[in-house]
Amino acid sequence: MKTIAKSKVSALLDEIAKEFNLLVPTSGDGASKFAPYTPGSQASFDGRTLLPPKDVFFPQTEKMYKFTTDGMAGSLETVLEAPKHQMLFGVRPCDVKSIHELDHVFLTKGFVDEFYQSKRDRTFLVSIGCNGPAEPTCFCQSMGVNPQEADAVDVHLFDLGSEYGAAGKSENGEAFLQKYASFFNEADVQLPAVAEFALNPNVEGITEKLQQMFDHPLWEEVSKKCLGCGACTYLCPTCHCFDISGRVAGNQGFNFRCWDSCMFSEYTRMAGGHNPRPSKKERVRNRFLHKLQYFPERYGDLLCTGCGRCLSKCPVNIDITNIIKQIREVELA
Amino acid sequence: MKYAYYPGCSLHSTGIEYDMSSQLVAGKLGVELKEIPDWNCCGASAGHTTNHLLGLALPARNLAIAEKEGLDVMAPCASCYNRMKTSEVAVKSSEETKAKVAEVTEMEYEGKVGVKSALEVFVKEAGLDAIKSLAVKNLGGMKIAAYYGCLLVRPVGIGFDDPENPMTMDDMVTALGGEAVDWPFKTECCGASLPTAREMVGLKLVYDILTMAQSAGAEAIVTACPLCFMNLDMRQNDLNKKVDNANFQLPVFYFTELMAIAFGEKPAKTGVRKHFVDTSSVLAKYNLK
Amino acid sequence: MRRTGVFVCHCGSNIAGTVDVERVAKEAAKFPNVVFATDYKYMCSEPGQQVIKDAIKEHNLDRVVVASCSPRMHEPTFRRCLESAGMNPYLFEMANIREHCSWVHPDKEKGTIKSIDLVRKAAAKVVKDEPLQKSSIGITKRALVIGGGIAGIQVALDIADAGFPVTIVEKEPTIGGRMAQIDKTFPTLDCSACILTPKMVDASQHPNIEILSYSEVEKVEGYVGNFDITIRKKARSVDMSKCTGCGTCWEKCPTKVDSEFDMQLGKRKAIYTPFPQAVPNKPVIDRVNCTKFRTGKCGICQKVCPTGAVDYEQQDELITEKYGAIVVATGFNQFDHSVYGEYGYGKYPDVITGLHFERLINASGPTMGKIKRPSDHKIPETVVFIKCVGSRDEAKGKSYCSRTCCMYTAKHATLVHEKIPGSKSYIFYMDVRTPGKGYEEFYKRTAEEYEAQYIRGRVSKVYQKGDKLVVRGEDSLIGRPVEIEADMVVLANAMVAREDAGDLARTLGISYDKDNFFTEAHPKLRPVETHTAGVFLAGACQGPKDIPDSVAQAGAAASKAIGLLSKTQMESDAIVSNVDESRCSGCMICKGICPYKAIDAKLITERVGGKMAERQVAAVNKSLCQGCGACTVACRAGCLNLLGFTNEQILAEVEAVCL
Amino acid sequence: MSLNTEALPKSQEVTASPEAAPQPWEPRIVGFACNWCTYAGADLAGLSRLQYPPSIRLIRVPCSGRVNPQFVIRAFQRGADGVLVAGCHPGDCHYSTGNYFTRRRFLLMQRLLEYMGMDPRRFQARWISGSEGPKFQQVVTQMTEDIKALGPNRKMRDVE
Amino acid sequence: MITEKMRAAAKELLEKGEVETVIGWEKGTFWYNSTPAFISKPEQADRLVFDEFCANNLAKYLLDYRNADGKIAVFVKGCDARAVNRLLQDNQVKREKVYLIGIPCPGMKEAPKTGAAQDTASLPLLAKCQSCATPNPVIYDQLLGDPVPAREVPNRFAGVEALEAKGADEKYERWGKLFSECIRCYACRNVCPACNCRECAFDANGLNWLGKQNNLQENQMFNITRAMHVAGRCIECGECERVCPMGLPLMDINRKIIKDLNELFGSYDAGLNLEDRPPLGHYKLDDPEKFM
Repeated sequence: MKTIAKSKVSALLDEIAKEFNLLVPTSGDGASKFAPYTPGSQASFDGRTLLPPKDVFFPQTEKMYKFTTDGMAGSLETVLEAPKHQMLFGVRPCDVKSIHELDHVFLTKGFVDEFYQSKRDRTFLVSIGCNGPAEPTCFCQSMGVNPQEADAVDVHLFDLGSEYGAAGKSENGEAFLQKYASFFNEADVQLPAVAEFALNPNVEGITEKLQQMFDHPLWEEVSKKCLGCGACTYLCPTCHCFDISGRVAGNQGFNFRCWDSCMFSEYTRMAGGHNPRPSKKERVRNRFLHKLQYFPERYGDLLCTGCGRCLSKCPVNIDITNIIKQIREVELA
Repeated sequence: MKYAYYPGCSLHSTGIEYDMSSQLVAGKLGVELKEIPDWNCCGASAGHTTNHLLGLALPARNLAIAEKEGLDVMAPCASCYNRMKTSEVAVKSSEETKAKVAEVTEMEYEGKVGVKSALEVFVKEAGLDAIKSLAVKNLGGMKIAAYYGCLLVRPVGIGFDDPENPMTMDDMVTALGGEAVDWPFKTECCGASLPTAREMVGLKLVYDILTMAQSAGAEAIVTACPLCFMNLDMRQNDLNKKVDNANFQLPVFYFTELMAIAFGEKPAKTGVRKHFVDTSSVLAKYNLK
Repeated sequence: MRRTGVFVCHCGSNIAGTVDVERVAKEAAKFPNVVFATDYKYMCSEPGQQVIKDAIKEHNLDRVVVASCSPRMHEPTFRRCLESAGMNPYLFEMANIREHCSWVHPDKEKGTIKSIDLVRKAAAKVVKDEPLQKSSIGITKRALVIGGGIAGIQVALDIADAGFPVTIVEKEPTIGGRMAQIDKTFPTLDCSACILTPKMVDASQHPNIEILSYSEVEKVEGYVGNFDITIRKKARSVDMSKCTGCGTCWEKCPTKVDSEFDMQLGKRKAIYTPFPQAVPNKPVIDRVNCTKFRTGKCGICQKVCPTGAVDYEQQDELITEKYGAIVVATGFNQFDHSVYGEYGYGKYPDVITGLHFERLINASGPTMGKIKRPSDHKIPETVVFIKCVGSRDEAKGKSYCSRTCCMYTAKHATLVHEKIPGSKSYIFYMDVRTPGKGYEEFYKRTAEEYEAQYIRGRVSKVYQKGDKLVVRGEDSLIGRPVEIEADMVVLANAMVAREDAGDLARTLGISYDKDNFFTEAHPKLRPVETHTAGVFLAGACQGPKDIPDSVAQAGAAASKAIGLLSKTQMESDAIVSNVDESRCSGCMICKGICPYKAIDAKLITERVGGKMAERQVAAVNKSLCQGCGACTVACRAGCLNLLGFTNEQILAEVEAVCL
Repeated sequence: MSLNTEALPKSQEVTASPEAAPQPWEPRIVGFACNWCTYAGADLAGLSRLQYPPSIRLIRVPCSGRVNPQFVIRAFQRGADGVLVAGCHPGDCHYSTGNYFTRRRFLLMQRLLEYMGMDPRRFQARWISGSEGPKFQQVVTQMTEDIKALGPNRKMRDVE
Repeated sequence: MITEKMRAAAKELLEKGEVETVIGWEKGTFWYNSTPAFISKPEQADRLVFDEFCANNLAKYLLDYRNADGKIAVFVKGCDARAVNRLLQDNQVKREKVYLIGIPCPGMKEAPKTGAAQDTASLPLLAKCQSCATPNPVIYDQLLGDPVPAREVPNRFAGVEALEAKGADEKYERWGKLFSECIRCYACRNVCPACNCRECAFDANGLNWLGKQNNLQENQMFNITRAMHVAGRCIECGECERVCPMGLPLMDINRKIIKDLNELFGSYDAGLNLEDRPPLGHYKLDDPEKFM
């Protein structure tokens, strides 16, 4: 297998940055996230980033259309930035799964979101495997993710301790390894054993069980402590709800979309004031049913990657693994 | 209790009795007095009438020295007290003044310590109960006019007692068993240095005070100011000579002298023998010898 | 989509001289929601207004912007214009391109750009204008007068004469107030009682006046036109319906007490009327001093009463009545001079106040009108008057001038001269202020004919010397100290607010100044009104006043009250605060902000999760709200909004001027 | 989420309204004026023909107590170079107490904006009475000069 | 042991039917997680715990029970008690509908960095507890345990003062960087006991207070306005800062306002009692005058 010493990665990145708009995990000021790499700057490949990479394809705020009016006449224009080649380097397998789920939403079932697609198409993915939980809250294995290896990428890097083992996962990936061959050695490698995960929720049959639990009192119970903030959904790599809003200034204006959260009370509020999800019980239920029932029903996958971000940052420790456990414990009549 | 002690010029000269008796009272009350090292003139009379800043800076220097030791100052002399209080208030209320004063004195006085009069320390702070408990002799109803003079409780607003009708000394007299007579001249002007410069103008003021005290039935006057004391005590002889029908023999005491005597000190040690007007007969009358 | 019309005025050359009005109109036509824009020479003129009316019809306008002068000038004009064109007058905004633009910016290009901005601002606001309606409330045609002194009596008589029922609430057993204590009035020296008592009788006999003496206002609820007032009728211990005022009881009462009316210089009984001409002339029992109440023994008054009116069991009674207007006429107190050490802290019996002096010279007073000093009843030969005791003295008293002291001191000195032959009066003064008809002449006479010696300067000390009072002061005109041996000293104490004025102000919801005098709504233009609609002021409770001024102000307050009561309905402005109850959380922070007590909590019921639940929200009384909008800023959720100046409108203006 | 560096325009990129393009840059000051004092004071300045720079756009409010601190931020967001809140002198409020609340709110706001890095000269609160036309002129002139010296505001400014 | 007393108290209240729900804390996912618990049956009372991780301010949950038929009991530390006062003063809950069980608070601990088991004593105090001056509840019906002695509190304005001293551009850049991080999840608002509006101005339909864009300017608007809305009402529980997923130093803003209010209008600590009114709800004639 091709290997590269971890100490040589930054030299490789310097080289890549000449060609790509390169995004790497950083943990400088503030929260760790994917940010543009500039030669000489520090990338941080320890663990997963606090912010998932979803905003690379699906920014929190994204301008969509511009318009101008002139009396009764007007004109409308789509705002679509010209694609630029970019590389997302160092994505963890859990986040790779999240990109896969976002692809389901934005690119399949007969609907293609051009804003998402334009960014997704021009992005080269390099993933890095984990040899165990990056954080105590990790439970990706339970969600069907192989922590050591991701496949839906261009290049995958295995973590071998002091070096990475590289595997091309696409034609582009192979070509990439060819191109930067000078940075790699050829060696026989042994993958280390996967360390044990503290959290191992069992999701077997959960979608089917939830289909009978819409009115179950469990939701009332688990939602009581929810504050109704959007920390879980905004940190979630798979949550993808958005709202479209606009701004007008005189004779011109624009529309934009921005992330929205089903945890917010006004998320489902209608213009007349009626709210079909009037309390946090309905909202919390929706979030979990969406992740564990509705999404699998439509796309076949759970809308959870086991990254653990939501439960690590929830102000009141609402824990999806615990809720899965409680769902399992429910005895249906 | 510990205070930086500022005797000023009087208490080391004409007002030596005040110094002697103050030290005795302090000892009895457990007030530690530490004389300010290298103290200078408080600026009364000449200093503050010459130059305003000088009038503030002179006392500020003494306060600055005391501040280094973290001690509030006790100034028995009413003039010294008044000058220092004026300086203290001026520095505390204006950053600009503070800076100017510091520049002149080449010393920092931040206004963290302040000045108190002996009357404040020995009567107000010690408290009448402590005074009563320390008294071994009783003034036995001696009728005494408490005379405060003009400086001790003025200007209005910065003093420790009522400017028109102060009571601190009266309370002390009562606590020691004397009878403080009610009279209207507690804060009249004693004439200060006028008896020297314009004799008859000054003497008239002294005459009025003595006459009023007598007509109020006082057998003695008690005071807390060395200059007042001097005018009231020393000028009685002058008046007897120069004013028809005047024949004053009204003993004048520092309040500390009466306190020390009541606390059991021998009168001679308090300085009462140094007075111009005889004190022995009134003390004898009330068994205080 | 709104249909806004924009009308740009030339104002002759006032605007058109420095602003390209045609270009302004042309640019305005491009603004969103603007369907018509034009310019005209004088928009405010009849033909100009016709231009607007025609355009409203022709272009089906639903919003109008006029760019011309200040809205402070012509907003009402154009609103009327809209109204006559069948539109709601509040669907209108003005752009002030004259005062704020053409008159101050000579550069035509810059002025034109600014004008366009100002029109854009108005056009942005006007689309968010909503039709507003004025509201109206009914009025209870009845007035309450608090205080039965000369001001209160005058107010009551004036309102009653206009045909409205009036209630006077007086906390003393009789009406009459301070004026009843005064002997003679300056500058005419006519007898105070002779002019006051007829008025007291008039009040008591007027069919429209009800007098509740020995009573106090306990609680005030409601608002202008509709006050609900609770009055405490204190237990008099005498049944008013039975008592004939024959006087047997107080003749026989064995208990003598210092008379408040005579300033403690004379005595009264424990069952008493304050003075012979009291109205109502029926006694009260002073329960604190009455032997029956103190020891349970005595009971003489009950025994001697021929009508059985004395009732020891009587209790305070609370009554609640509706009133449309309130006039406050609670008068003043004398400054307490015991803070002045130089005048002896109030301990010398022969240092007295002006009111004491009034009682001493009054023929029905404790000395039968003979001026005798209190200590030994000797007739004083030398009297010293000291003015500005508590007035014009920020250190110990009040900063203001009490206005009356110069005159009453002159009167007193005159009376000393008249009543004590060979006497001498000295008057220490700071200034002599005589701004009134005949006042200066009176003062001159006092000094010249009645030989009062005026000494300009302050007194530094008064002290007792033998049976004399030595007054020491400075004659600042000659720069010399002076000493006067006097037999009596009369202080001209300041007029101060009653000590309980603050409590009454809080009860009424009116404001008071640093000296506790009630504050008028505007010092010049609304001198008898308060900020609380329907509450008016008369007399010295608003500030020191002499009798003519008090009576004049009483007339003014009465006419304001009559003006209010003569309406059946009161219309209030449409620019008022409005609560979005669905969003209001009822925190009530707004309530404390409102200067008009227009906001109060109310309970609403709504369905929550299948059951009915009550919750508190803020409610604006549109009759009381004056539309300042200070509450709206305190409302974090933004559910309080000022109609006509809503958050949305102001934000739209901000956006428009920043474009 | 990421630092929106585009949102911080370089000062030279800021342009005034298109009509003014050929003219030198003129500061844009949003003024909130109470109807009874400051607005009347500005009217008086007009009546007296007291000239001042055409930089200010007055928004009329009934009372300075009506001015929400959020209006001020919004003005800066939308491109104001300075904001003035002005009302009756304390004690003169038409509504008797409104400006006392103004005083508290904006003393606080002024300090908070300064803490956030705004230059205090860009946000002013003033008492200008109905008789103080000259003061209105002087305040606007002074503020315009101060802001001219500071240049266009880019802080808090939203360029979209 | 407080935990035992808590359980006993909760059990008794529920058994006697004096309250319908008891709000406290229970253990969460890991040993260092303690999380809000809602107990409505006596037998569930044994879930309750009190340990070094009960940082959550429970007072705000009372808003969820505004329409409850019976009384709600809630455990209150010093900061929770001040939060209850906040809600009472804002008329959001009725005193007679809540039963307050006070717990003197020794200060809460930070979760360990790695999650590995370790002695809790060695963990640092939470930032919000370091400058806490009211560890003992200021309002309660029943107090568990003895009041804790007042801790030595460092100058809580030190951070603010350091920032104030910086230059305008430096300050702006610092805040700009921080506000750019804000993801507008509103956790700070939703946890805040002073943010108790029925509907936040930012959530309302049709009002134009805040754009939905996540960019520096709107984030500034949000954060400054949030701070202004709690100005004079913030009870300094520090929950906003604790729950911020992005770790923004929000108390640096709240404390700045508290410091300024103290300096300008006199010292005031919100939530210590019900009588003193928030400084922006009234005024004094002799307030500082800077606008002449």
